[in-house]
Amino acid sequence: MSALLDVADLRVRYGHSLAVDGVSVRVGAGELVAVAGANGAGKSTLVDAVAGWSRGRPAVTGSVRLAGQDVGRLAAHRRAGLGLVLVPEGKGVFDGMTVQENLRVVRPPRGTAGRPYSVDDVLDVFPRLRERIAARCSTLSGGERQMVAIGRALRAAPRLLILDEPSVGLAPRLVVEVLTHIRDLVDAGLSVLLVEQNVRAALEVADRLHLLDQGRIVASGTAAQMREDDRVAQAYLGGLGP
Amino acid sequence: ANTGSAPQGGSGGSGAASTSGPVKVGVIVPLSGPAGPNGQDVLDAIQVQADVINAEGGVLGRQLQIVAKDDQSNPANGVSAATQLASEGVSVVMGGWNSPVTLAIQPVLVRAGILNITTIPQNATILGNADPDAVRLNAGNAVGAYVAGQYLAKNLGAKSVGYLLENDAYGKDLGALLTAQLQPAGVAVASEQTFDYSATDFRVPLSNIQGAAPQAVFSANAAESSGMPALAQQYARSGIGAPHVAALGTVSPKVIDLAGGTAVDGLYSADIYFPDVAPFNGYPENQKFADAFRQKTGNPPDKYAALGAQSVDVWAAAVTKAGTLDRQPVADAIHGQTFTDTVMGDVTFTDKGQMQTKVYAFTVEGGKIKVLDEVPVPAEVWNS
Amino acid sequence: MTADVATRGTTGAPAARRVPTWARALLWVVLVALAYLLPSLLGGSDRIYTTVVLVAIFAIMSYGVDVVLSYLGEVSLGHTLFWAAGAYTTAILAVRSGWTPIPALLASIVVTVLLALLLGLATLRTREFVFSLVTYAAAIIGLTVVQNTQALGGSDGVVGVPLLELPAFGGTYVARTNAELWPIALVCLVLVVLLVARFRRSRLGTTALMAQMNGELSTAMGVDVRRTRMLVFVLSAPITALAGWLYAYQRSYVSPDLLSPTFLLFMLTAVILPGRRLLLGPLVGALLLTSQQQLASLGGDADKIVLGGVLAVVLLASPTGLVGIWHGLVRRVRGSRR
Amino acid sequence: MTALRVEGLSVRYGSLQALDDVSFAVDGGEILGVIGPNGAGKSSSFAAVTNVVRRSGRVLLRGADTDGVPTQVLARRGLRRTFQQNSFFGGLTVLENAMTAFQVERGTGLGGAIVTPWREARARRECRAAARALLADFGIAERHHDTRPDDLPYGLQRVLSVALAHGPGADVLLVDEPAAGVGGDDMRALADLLRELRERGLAIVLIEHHMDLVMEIVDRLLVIDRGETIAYGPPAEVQRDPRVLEAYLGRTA
Amino acid sequence: MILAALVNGLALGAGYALLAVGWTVLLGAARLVNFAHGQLYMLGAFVTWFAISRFGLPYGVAVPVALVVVAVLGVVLQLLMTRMTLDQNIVNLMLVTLAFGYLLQGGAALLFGGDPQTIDSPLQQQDLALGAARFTGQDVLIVVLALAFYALTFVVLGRTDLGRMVRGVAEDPKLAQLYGIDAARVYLAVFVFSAVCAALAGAVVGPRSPILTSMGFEEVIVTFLVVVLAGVGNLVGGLVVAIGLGLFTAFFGTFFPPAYSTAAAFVVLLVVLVVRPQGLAARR
Ligand SMILES: Nc1ncnc2c1ncn2[C@@H]1O[C@H](COP(=O)(O)OP(=O)(O)OP(=O)(O)O)[C@@H](O)[C@H]1O
Ligand SMILES: Nc1ncnc2c1ncn2[C@@H]1O[C@H](COP(=O)(O)OP(=O)(O)OP(=O)(O)O)[C@@H](O)[C@H]1O
Ligand SMILES: CC(C)C[C@H](N)C(=O)O
Ligand SMILES: [Mg+2]
Ligand SMILES: [Mg+2]
Repeated sequence: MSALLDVADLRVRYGHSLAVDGVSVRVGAGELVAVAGANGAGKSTLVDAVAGWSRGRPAVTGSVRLAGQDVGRLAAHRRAGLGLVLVPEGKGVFDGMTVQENLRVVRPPRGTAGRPYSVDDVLDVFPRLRERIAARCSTLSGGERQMVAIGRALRAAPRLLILDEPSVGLAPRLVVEVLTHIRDLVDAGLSVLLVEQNVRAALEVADRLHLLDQGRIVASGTAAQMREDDRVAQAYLGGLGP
Repeated sequence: ANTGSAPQGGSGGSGAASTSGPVKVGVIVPLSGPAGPNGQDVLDAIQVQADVINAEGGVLGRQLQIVAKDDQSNPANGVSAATQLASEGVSVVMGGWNSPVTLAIQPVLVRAGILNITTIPQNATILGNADPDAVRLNAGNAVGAYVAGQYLAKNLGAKSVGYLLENDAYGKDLGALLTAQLQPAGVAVASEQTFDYSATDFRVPLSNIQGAAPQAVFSANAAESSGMPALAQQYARSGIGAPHVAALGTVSPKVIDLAGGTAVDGLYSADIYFPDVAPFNGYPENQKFADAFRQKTGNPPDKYAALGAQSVDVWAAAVTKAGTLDRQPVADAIHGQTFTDTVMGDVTFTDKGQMQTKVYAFTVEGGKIKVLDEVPVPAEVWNS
Repeated sequence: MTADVATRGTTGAPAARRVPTWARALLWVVLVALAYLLPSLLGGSDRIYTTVVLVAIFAIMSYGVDVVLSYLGEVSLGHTLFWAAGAYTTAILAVRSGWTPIPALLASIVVTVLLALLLGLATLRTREFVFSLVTYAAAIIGLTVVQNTQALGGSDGVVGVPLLELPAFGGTYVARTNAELWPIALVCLVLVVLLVARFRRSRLGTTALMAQMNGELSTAMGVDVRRTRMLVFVLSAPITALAGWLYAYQRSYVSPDLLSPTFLLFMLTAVILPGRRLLLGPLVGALLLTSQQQLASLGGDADKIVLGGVLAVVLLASPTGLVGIWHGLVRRVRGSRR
Repeated sequence: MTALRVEGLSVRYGSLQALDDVSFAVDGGEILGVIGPNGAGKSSSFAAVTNVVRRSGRVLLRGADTDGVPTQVLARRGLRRTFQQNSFFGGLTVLENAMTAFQVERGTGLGGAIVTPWREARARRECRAAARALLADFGIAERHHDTRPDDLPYGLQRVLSVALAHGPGADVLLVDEPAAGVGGDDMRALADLLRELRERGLAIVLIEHHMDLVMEIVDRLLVIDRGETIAYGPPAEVQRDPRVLEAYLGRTA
Repeated sequence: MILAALVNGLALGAGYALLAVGWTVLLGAARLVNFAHGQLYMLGAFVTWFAISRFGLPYGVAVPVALVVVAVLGVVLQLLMTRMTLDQNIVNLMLVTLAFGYLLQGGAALLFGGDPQTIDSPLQQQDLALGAARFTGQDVLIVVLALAFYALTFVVLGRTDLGRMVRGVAEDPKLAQLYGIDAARVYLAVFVFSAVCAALAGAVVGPRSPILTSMGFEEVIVTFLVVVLAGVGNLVGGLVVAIGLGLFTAFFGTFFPPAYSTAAAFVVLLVVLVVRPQGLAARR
């Protein structure tokens, strides 16, 4: 099958340092692919480049295809318009707006597979937001913002949803809930590229997982295979230190 | 009193005028801004008259070379212009439009030892203060106030007057002098409105005047290419019935045209020169100049042009008489002296350096100036 | 390498190599000596002297805004107020009350500090463009008030400021010409540069930078942000006032034009053009602009175009000004060598 | 006497009661963990303790009441905090960032800088040395000293934030989710760092969602939900508390 | 006489309002500053004059021409500033626009000459009277246009997604792209809109009295007042304050020297700022 997202030989450099060094990733329709790796491995740089977005000014080479169409040259907002939706690491909402406004700004792009979420649907996923619906996001707690960010992405009726460490700042219980919910979406046909530090949690839901190190993919495989992979094991699954 | 001034000349006083080659004549007038076009007229007239003189062999056998600077009606620019002229070694500086500018450059020129012939600015303190050798051609505010006072009190018999004054050394000074005239005559100042020289919208002050309901309104606005025409026009349309008396020399034909000609019919003012009205059209020098001016610019000269030409005329004559370009002797050759057949006929200067002329009242009729009769001005007013 | 917080930072200048302190001091002395001789080396014409004196004056004027712009990160559009205050206080005291320069200078400083305190209070809690607007507002109020207050000379200004006379060994030193004014201007300039240099290395300089970059964090690290902003603002005012004091004597005449946008844009450009947060930035800026206006002037309007054009082009080309462009070039050259 | 004692702390934002009568105490050489669902009021408790927001209740720093004492003064008295989002001076290099922490206190005043430049120079040298020591202490390598914080790997950014908060030395350190977004070796390094600080006798309050980190290093655990304390005690006990399981950990944990 | 001042103040205020509406959107919604606003106003007036006096176009045609010219200019300026705006480099934005203002002023002076000019509009010739108060058709036009533009802007920003998008871009252009918003486009639209407003103000207020290329700074100042007093980005407030300011100027003159009216207005501003600065920067 031709993958929905097909990233080939992607290279991203900041000035002289090569943050992503020839990475190729494919995400099939209705597939959840996870990318894990130590801090600074290049995960965010990778997915940002896929979404054609960056806060810095990196130089990107390589090809990015969405459903066969080459989107590598398109600006971020154009890619978003095609259903390639990214929830970036860290600040992902408009602080100056209320939760409601943040969810309203997004207009579901025309002609996409995914079902556009209504504001209510989002609130069902994150009940906590109901009480804060009219609050300015600048006053939200860290976790609440994360919820708004993901909620807003769902509103955009994505074909491919990219989540950069969505569990950061979420309470353990919520991590599980969010990830399970994302899994449900995938089962309903959505494709997801998930960046996660919390490998244990990621492996719970992912179909396949790539292990990234210093900008290179050092290991890939199905969730099952990767659970066995000792590199993954010793790096992430073991508890802390002695 | 120590009237110091801008530091002048580098070591070795490179500001000194040269003793051979052409004689440099500095001119400082506004060439842009609310009176830019008028300043240009003055400059043209000076150039025209300089050419006439050069054609006749120049002064002391040397040709005249005009060096002009734009003061944009702004004292600061005036000062830097004066400083530059000084370091370019001019023998005299003439021109000027705004009193504040002249007052600002006087100390500079005094320090540099350069004679300053004030062509137009009217503030009373220009003579006999910062510059003991000052010379002025245009009738000063003392005269302007006297003429206006006569007209308002006697001819119009107004009991209350409203003022619209330029908020500077011209307008304020004139207003004060006029009040000094009117109070003894029992005329009250109902309202005094001031505005910036660059102002073009007078509706607010006008509605205030309207509120005070004076029997006559006196205005002093020297922005003759923008503010003054606008003022005349907006006054005419404001519905304030009272007669509008504009300060001496603020209503040139240009002003009337810009204000829309007949739109300002009934406006009163006074002036000291009208090119093709007797007696001026009888003076040969005036004819020569007026033709030359028409040749160069295509328009008849107005009072300001005439004064420009007159400045060159008088100075040249004085230099010839003194036989030198030095400030003091030349000044002495003007103060208290009489000059025959100049552009303005035979004229005499007071000991303070004020040129005395005839003054005529006039009104606007059918969009044209209609000269009424001469207003006799007593000698002490000229001398004050 | 030296990690001097003030000199480095967003300009991203590469670390200066270590130079012994005495060598630096010597270098400075030599530079100042050269600066002093410069005009006579350039032929010593009146024009040259006028230019260098104005460069010094305008540079000092610009250092005032520099302190606020570079270290507080706020665009003060109100410094023309301090510039005018310095000049007016001097002119009025000298002309009307015959004060001598030094007392006049002290008075100017007192006046501007008071003004700065007032304005500082009004803007204490404002940031970014609101701060700019309010400071601008203050300048406008100043303009209208000066223009319409006869006691301040109204729109005619104050005429006939006496010559600058300073007591010097026994006698008095009288600056009759710009040439004679030059040493005084130069001394003032050097003092101001020293002051700013020390400020950059002082605690105030550091805390100002911290407050600018991250107020919340600075507070958590023990910085009183408001106090810092206030102090820096108040420090900046008398610097500009000193320039006003000199200018009053140099021009022998003060008028409301001191509050005009011309000077405002000049000082901002002088700081921004070379690049913010450079010790000699404002001096270089003032040098470039003044030389153009004095020696290569194209006439009032064209000069406006030059002033505005240069600033726009440089900023659009590189947000960090000329240094930015310079570093860009250096990088190019290095790159091509590889 | 206890380094930090908090009694009946309450915070409300308009209609929202973000924190309601929360009490805890932490002593030198001790780590108090604070956990709870998102929006429970954990960060608010930090804001309240450091007088950033209006609060009611008593906060005693080494026995002294801190009521009305401005944040920056508390910081100088050794009560310091980190922020949930990475926080440093973006325009400065890493080393310069570290230096600021010392210059705030040891920097020379303007007057001093002018009249006694040599003193200033010495003070600056000392600050730089101290800054290097601090960075070394927190395991930020020399090669990073001249880079901008934003260009640091994320893990180091977190560490730098903590380092800045600690600065010239804190008695009570409030850390807000230092491990957020940190994983693997960096997480381990962070844990060691916090232990190390505890050994030095700091009183540490740690907000964290990484349960394995929390369980690993805290001495006592405070659980907040909707602004109210639902559990307070030894980690092992708290972790078994059904309400905690329900509200925070979720059955699966 | 009260009536005269009232009518006059209304005309003035409407002019201010027209001038300010663009800025309100620019600053309040998009967090963009434009210190060249006054020069765009000046150009609006001068291009109109130029079209009339050089090409003999009727006023009614000259105005649209002026709007188009300034709009194009606006496009150029904003395109030059795009990167700077996307980086939200407020300080540099202020300075660059300040520079543009200077550039435009100098350019206009060279192009149109330093002399004062008058725009003759047929409406300016129509004298109307309301009791003792005289005014012209032009004054009426200004008031009508001001109201119309505010209504328009209000609807567009308040009732449409555009408003929200603009504010989103204002806060974080980079993030906005992830919301599928073309930040650069939004900036361009807002900037051009405000430029056109300024130009329109110049074109319709210009005929009331002679125009000079040096005008513009006064106008920016008035705009500041309106925008900041109203509370940045507060449209309705903007209209109210603008009209209020007009009346203030008109009536102030009847009790105090009119010269001080601007200063007085700014004193009010300063007081407001000291009392509640947060209210000023706060967006609705
Ligand atoms: N704006 C930037 N400028 C320069 N270098 C950068 C920039 N952003 C990231 N880097 C570098 O690129 C490398 C990859 O960073 P990236 O954020 O992609 O890692 P990551 O896997 O997302 O780490 P984390 O899990 O902490 O988010 C790091 O070494 C980082 O220092
Ligand atoms: N300045 C503020 N104004 C209004 N409400 C606020 C403000 N700050 C926080 N809140 C609200 O108070 C509640 C507690 O916020 P807080 O940041 O303390 O939560 P938290 O426990 O830190 O959550 P998280 O683990 O997600 O960071 C949240 O509902 C938040 O929306
Ligand atoms: C009538 C005016 C030309 C007088 C001149 N403006 C002055 O200031 O004195
Ligand atoms: Mg990342
Ligand atoms: Mg929190």
